[in-house]
Amino acid sequence: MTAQVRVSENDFSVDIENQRLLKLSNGIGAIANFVGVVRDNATENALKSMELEHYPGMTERSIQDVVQRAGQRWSLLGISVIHRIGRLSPGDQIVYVGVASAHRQSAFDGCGFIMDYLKTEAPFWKKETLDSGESYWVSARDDDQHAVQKWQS
Amino acid sequence: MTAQVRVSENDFSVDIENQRLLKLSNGIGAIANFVGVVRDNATENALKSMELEHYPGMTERSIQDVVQRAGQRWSLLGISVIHRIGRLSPGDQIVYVGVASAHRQSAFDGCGFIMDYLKTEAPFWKKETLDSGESYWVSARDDDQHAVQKWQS
Amino acid sequence: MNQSGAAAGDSAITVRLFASLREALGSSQFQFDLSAIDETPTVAIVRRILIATHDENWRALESADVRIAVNQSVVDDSARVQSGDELAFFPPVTGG
Amino acid sequence: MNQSGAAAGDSAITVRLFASLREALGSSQFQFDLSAIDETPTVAIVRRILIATHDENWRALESADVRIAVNQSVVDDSARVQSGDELAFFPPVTGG
Repeated sequence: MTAQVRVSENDFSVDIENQRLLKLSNGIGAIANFVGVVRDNATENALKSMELEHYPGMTERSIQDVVQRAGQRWSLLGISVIHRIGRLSPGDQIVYVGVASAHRQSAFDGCGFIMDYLKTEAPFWKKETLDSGESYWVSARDDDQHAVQKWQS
Repeated sequence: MTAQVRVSENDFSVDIENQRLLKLSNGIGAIANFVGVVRDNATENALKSMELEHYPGMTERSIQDVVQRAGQRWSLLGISVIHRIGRLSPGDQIVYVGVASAHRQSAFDGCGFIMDYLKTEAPFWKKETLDSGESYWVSARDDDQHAVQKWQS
Repeated sequence: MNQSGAAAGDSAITVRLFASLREALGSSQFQFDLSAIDETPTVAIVRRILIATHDENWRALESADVRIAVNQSVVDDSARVQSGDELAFFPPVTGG
Repeated sequence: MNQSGAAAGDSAITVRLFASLREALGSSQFQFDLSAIDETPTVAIVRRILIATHDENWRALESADVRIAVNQSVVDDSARVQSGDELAFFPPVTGG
């Protein structure tokens, strides 16, 4: 199974990445995608921007590790992950996951697995700045720790 | 929750449809997509084309019904489904599902639910033609009947 | 059965066939007159008459695989139809 | 500890800090000399020395939340480091 991992300041096109996935293998009938987007969390004070810090080298390595585990667990025909870094605005795309397979269930499973582990293992950190000028590091969610448990049974 | 359903001979762009989804609501942080693709099933004789027949009116109605059930079951912020009809070639996109939510799990669940029920309820039929000229109606898969059971527990 | 113009218009249903059934029976859509029978027959009765009044190929309508919709909602063959209804027979769906 | 040039070059590890820890400790990367201590200390020992030799803020390294990586693989504080290794401390990750 061919996998591609990219960490970049640049935005991505789901169409272009999916077309790349389709060229990786014959027999692809299903692509499951996840696209993460900068959400305006603030209730009273709007989000102005988000800064994504990462650990160069370790990010790529840890995503590759998750991707390879997904490829061993399900019968997949191609995987692509793109994660952005740097300054982003509300509505901007943050992360792309594309998982190609012959049939949909393994594509869905692989895509969910990759996102759940990426969220808990890949060394990225988000810092949000509000319109007021206040900024803070985003806290890790307990939900994300629980999410990986469903893959461990 | 706003939902859009389209049955069309025309191809679609995942990027454009996802951007439309993002405009439907504030607070979107996750989009789960499914893209179905014309797969070359044949082992000895390559697939030349696929013809998608449907039951006009009932297709839109049955997809809307599935989409509304997903919207009642999970906290979703937008759903869009496009299904193509007519003549398609190997590698062509067949179906787009986009489910937007604040967080990823409900988006993944909604997207999987919609595909599983669309596969068993929406009145589409595929006829494949091989390079040899032989053509046949695609058989329904038992797997698709079983897939919906996981949503019934 | 009275399939003549005026009577059929007054008390007819539209029967639709799709995909492999459409090809096997050589028809995609026709009117079926209810005036000579029960005014609200079950789908099972309509199906029996269709098979009895057509050639052997139409026994395909009896297959356990055949799905039924009345006015574009899936039903079983105990559902009743009345004048103006749209009754469809089709094989298991294979979209997506 | 001997943090002088030549010795540090011979038997030093690189310590890296990220995100809120980087900001709290006011440093993103520095060399830490192993020549005055055990040649392959555990991360727990290195951490204890870092806290002892810096200001109060560095107690943040003791938080149960702090994650540790040696040579870009996650480990716990019983892992040992040796000359040339890269030791990183960071808060729980929040990507995706």
